[in-house]
Amino acid sequence: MIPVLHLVMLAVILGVSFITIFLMVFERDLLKMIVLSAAQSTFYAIVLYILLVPDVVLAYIAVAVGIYTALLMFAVKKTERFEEA
Amino acid sequence: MRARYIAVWLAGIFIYFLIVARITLFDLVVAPIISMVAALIMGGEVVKKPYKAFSPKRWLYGLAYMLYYLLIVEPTCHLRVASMVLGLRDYRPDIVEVSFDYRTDYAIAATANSITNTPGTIVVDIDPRNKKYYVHWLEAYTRDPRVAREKIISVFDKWIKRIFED
Amino acid sequence: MMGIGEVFWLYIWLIIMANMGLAIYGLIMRPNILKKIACLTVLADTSFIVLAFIGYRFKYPVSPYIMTNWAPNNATITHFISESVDPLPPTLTITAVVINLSITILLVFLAIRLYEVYGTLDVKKIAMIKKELRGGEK
Amino acid sequence: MRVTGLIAAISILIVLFALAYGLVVLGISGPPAPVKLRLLGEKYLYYMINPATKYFTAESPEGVSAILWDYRGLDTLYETMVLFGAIIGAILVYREYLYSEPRKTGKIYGLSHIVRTVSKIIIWLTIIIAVAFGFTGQITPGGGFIGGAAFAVAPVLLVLVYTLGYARRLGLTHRRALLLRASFLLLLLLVIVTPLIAGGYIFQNQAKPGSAFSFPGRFIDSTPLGGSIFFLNLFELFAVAGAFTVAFILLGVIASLKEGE
Repeated sequence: MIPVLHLVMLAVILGVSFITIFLMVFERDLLKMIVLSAAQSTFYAIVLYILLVPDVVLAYIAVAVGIYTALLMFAVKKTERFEEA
Repeated sequence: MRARYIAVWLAGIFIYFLIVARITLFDLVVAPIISMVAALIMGGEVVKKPYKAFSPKRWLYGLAYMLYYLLIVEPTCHLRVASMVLGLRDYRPDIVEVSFDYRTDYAIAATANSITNTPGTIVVDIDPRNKKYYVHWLEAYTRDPRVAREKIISVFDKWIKRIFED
Repeated sequence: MMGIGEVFWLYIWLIIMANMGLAIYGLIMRPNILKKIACLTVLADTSFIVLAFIGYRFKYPVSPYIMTNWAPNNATITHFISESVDPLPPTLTITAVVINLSITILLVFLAIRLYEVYGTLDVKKIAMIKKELRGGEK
Repeated sequence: MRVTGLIAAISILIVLFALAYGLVVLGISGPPAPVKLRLLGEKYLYYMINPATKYFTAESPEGVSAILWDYRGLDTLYETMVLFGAIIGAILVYREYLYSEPRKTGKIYGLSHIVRTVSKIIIWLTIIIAVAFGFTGQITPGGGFIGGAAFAVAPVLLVLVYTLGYARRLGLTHRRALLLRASFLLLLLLVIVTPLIAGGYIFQNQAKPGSAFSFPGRFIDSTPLGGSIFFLNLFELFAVAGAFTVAFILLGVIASLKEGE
């Protein structure tokens, strides 16, 4: 038997994460970019949870959602906010 | 001074068992050590008056406040905002000053979070020295801090005082 | 012909590859160094997802790699193996997550230093400033 | 310039899609998620807590911890070295600020009163959960690296929500964090070398042929300890936490030094 429900959830969440990464890469305001990056990390954490790797989820949520966001926000505060593209 | 650390330590042990949801001898040995690490770092800051943390009356008031808040206060506020959205009710959004008279940090934070969590009111900023919240309010027909206080936080006031204040 | 499960796998795999492609695009083409760092973390995270996919099993009763029976015998172990996912990819991933964090800290500190030196984080502007400096020396 | 970017994007996407198509449809290396386990993973799962195979067991019901600190222990040791190399590199970039005294300003920076009150509890809970990950890494998801990464949230919150002065008031200085990191790394090395002193092999956990030495595999009530896995997880937790605390204290130092300029 195939767990189709899990696959549907995976497909939807990965699709949303694709949109988030797309917006993130082409965003000029770096603060918005960081918020989008945190959203992408949340979706990825859900994907990792569905794929049954609890250790990685525990480490990943703390690092990617918490610390990367704080670190990059700090760096934006110390440097410049807008990217000239 | 020492009692603060012990209070935080005991609370930490309780939280450890809440997380792991399992009681074996291993956990009974390990939990005090884990809780001790956290208490040594944050123990002096989390509680200021340890005897207050161990009064069952305050816990019961906290539980009752949670039920009252979730079952009565929040649904009525939701209904009010929903009627505003549907055009059945007038609204006048503005930022007003609301005075408070709490002394403990937790009472201030709990009231601010209660105000923010109900739809229609959001605490935008706080001035702890002059004891004032700056609240974005959808029905700001008055600008008097005392009247606003009567309208906004009198619902939570007596509960919060019983839970966190003397 | 492919069943519904295979179609889903194909779709999921393609999206992962597209995410990787976007991250590589941002890493190469966007000028700001902080955006490059963020794209690098996205690339690494996508590779973690790929690793988790490699370890996953495409069958129904599937469980994580943690044995709940602490005094197992041969039968329970065989049953556990028949359901469990592969523990090796997450093992590789965990150290990668933490090392990625430390390397990102290093990169952010270097980026702040770079801003102090050049006054900008745009690599094109930095290249221009460097070219001017070199021309001035000659 | 724009055309170059477009070409680069299209070529990257074409390469990746070709890779994906080849992997999934043509079956170059089989489907991405197989139904059967690979042989190596199956062997690890079979041996990790198996009383029947005395010389191969790791006495840890958690597969990741067993592989991380027993079967592939040396890999993990070198990965730990990479981690500390990166952290030391980050510290070296701003080393001169770390040892300078912070400027004393009367004004208190940091976020608002409410955020600070709530963050107190959050930091406390974070520390409990992170240390619990380290202590119970051999029976539930968690372990040294995970606990260390979770612990690192606490100094981040301390430095960004409060200020560095508050962290110093709590006794979190960079000297103490460095001491913590160094001493727990030494303890980690001690655990690795202990079997060698007792006449066994380096990185030995349970008894092997030719060496009867083994770390305690079970607690008194037969909760699995995983032998050296328990100690290595624990020491790794505090070493990683100390390293990240130094890095984020340095972050706070940079913030406080450059605030007025």
